[in-house]
Amino acid sequence: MLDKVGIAKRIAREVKDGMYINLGIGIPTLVANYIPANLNVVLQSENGLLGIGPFPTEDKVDPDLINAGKQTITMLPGSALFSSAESFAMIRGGHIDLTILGAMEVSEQGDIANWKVPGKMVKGMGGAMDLVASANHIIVAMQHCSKDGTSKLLKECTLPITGLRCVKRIVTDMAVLDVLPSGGFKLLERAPGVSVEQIKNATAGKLIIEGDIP
Amino acid sequence: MLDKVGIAKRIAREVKDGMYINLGIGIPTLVANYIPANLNVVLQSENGLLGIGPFPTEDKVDPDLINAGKQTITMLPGSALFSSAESFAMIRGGHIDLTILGAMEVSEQGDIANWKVPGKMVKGMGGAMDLVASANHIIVAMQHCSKDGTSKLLKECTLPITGLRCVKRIVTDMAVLDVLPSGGFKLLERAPGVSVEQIKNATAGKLIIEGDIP
Amino acid sequence: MINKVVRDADEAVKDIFDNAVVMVGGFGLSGIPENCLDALLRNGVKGLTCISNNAGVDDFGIGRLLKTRQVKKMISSYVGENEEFERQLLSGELEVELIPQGTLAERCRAGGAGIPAFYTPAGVGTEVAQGKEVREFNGKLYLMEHWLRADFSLVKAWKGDTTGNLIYRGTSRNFNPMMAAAGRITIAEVEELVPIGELDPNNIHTPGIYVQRIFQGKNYEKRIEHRTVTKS
Amino acid sequence: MINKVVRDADEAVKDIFDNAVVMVGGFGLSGIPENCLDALLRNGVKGLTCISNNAGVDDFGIGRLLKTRQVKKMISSYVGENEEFERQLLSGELEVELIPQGTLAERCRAGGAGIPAFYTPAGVGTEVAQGKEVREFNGKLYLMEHWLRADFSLVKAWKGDTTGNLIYRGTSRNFNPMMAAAGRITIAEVEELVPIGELDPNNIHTPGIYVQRIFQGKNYEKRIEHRTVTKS
Repeated sequence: MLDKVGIAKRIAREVKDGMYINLGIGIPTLVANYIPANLNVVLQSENGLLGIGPFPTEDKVDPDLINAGKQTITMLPGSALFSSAESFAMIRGGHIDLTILGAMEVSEQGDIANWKVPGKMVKGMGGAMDLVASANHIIVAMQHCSKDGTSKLLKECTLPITGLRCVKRIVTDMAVLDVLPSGGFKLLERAPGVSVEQIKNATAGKLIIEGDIP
Repeated sequence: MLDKVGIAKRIAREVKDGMYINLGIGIPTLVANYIPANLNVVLQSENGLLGIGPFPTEDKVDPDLINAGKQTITMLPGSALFSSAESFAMIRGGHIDLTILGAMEVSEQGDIANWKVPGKMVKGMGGAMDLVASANHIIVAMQHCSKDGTSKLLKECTLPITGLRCVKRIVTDMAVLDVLPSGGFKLLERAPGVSVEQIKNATAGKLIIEGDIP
Repeated sequence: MINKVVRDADEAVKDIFDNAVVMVGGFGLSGIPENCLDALLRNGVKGLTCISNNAGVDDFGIGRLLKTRQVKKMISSYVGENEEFERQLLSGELEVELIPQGTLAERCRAGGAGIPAFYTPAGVGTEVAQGKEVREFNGKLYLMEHWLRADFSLVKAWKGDTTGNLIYRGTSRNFNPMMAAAGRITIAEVEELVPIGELDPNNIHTPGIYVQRIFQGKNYEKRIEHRTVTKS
Repeated sequence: MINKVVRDADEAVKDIFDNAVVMVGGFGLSGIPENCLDALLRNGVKGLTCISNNAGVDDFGIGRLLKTRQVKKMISSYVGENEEFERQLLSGELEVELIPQGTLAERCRAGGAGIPAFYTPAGVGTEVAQGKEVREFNGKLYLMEHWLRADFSLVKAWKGDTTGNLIYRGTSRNFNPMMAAAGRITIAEVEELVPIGELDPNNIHTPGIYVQRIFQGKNYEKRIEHRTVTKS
């Protein structure tokens, strides 16, 4: 089983040189810490920055420089600032190579639900619907099951949808899986110490297993 | 009868303090020379400038600073530069207070034709269709009749249309006229030495004359 | 000669009327028009429809206008971080329309740019799509979305000149430029108001044509929502 | 590590293929990618569809590619000032699609911004409206227009850095920013290529994400179409 850092580290291996990447809040944000230093990637903050750097030292904190999670940040050399309209023009226009975000549920068709739980206060979708509707490549970072043990990889999402048929790859604490264009979760990798049987039991949607799973 | 400069001078009297103005090529460009110095107006160049100044002195000619007629220009203090998309966002969004442009024909409904003559090489509409479709207030500067004496103020345009029901006021060598919302050219002023009779004869569309015309 | 410069926020917002539609720039608490929001608290205008990406926090930004019940409706993409908001929403005192952030930004941009409607893929197949035209282009589904315009837009910039040209700083730019263009009356508050000619025309973010009133604000708190630091 | 910097225009345009759709920045002769256009002349690619506000003059800009018959179709708003153009148009050798300038700018912007279609009032009731959806919003008629995208976009900036961030100068900005965003491969030529970190992030006109290749051009002629001067 992978912990949050383990999931982030595994996703960091999906990053390729030259990519422009949008990282969601939570585990996705952690991914930034594990991207190999020899890769030249640029992180986008949807509130108007390409080139997110690390958190500032105390003396460099600047209220005019925050990320989409409203945290204080810095800019790396080569950064560019722009408006929210330009930022989502980039996203909608397919210029972001990789989007990594969390989810509450993913369906075997690649539908994602991550913005609303009926009965709970609805805070809003922020940029999530724009991101999932427009991304070239979406990787979801999440726990395979919710705290009560229910699978989050389903035949159909039960929660309100954020986007249809958009998730390409899922990295959970138990496994790495692709969502096939024809539907179904194709198992690619097991997390250390996790058996195929455990993954089968934890996956409510259609699981596709071909050959030996590393 | 007014000459071109006379038409330009007359139109300059329509300019009010604080206006943002787009001037077309030809007589409209001349208007800039006659705007009273105590008025603070800003001229837009649709290729991306607010704050057109006079032509440069020889030593200040800059190929990166031209107007929509591709003439070298200068910028006044307080200018702003922007892209063509932003420029037409301004135009389309109704932020320009006054648009002054030439025409080949105007109909009594306010339709304008000024971009194409069948049988002649078609050079394109440039920004004219955007301007006429979006302007809050359009003044047309033109000769009342073409060189062969045919009226250019018609019941219906005979040339291909640039825009429908958009012209509000017309200043010609013979007269100043408003296009009424209900249709028809309402005569407001005669040019010096021009009789109402002459204007009647030179206007093919419906001419509306009420009371004494100054 | 026309003068866009007003004395202060109180003068700038004095004709904002009850039930007006008001766009408010900013993302989180960054780039919000602090002075104008304070002035609205003082003048007590009621029934506002606020178009703003977020709703501030309980005791800062739009959050304070919620406490005084001056806001009837919020149009936003994300409204967390605010207990009073939650209370009013659950009790039905406050109307809320949630819009995907990119759609919100583009609808404001469309309002300023005279584009009454456009198509976006965001929200297809979700409850956001309810009642909207769905249309296929090049094999992909899109929603038709309409422009947003406001009676007043309140924006905050770093520097501005007396003709209304604005320059923002860092990520405080966010929604301010589009909202500046989409307001019938746009009020800009700036940290530094400079004479005409002092800003480089090549670096203007909001051309003055979009700004009807401008003033130099004061006492900027620029509160930080999440102060995250690296040990040096 | 990925490198966007290429040696020169010849290397930058070498994979532009016959019958490609190519956007070319500039208004008149201002802000046109002189080096790239020259390189296209040298490599002889044919059958191009050029999306460009204008078509240059007989012996400069796109005009020279017309002389060598490398252009199959022009999509422009205004194509005067060019005799060879006129000859080819009248003889049917050259296809021309004329588009209102604001619609052209917005269609390019839409291409880059992932908006497949939008509504504009420009051209309603004219021959531009032929075959297009006409729709009423708030009592006014609008045309539906589609995005424009290109296989390659050729843009010219004043300064650029090695990550592709661009700053334009004066009115040479014009169509360049939208075309930079609307090209699958965008090639930027700049008068001055600077190391990363030298441009102020707050003043970038085209963020590097839109630029796939960049090089420092040379021998800029920057021809002036109408030299108009004031006697000093």
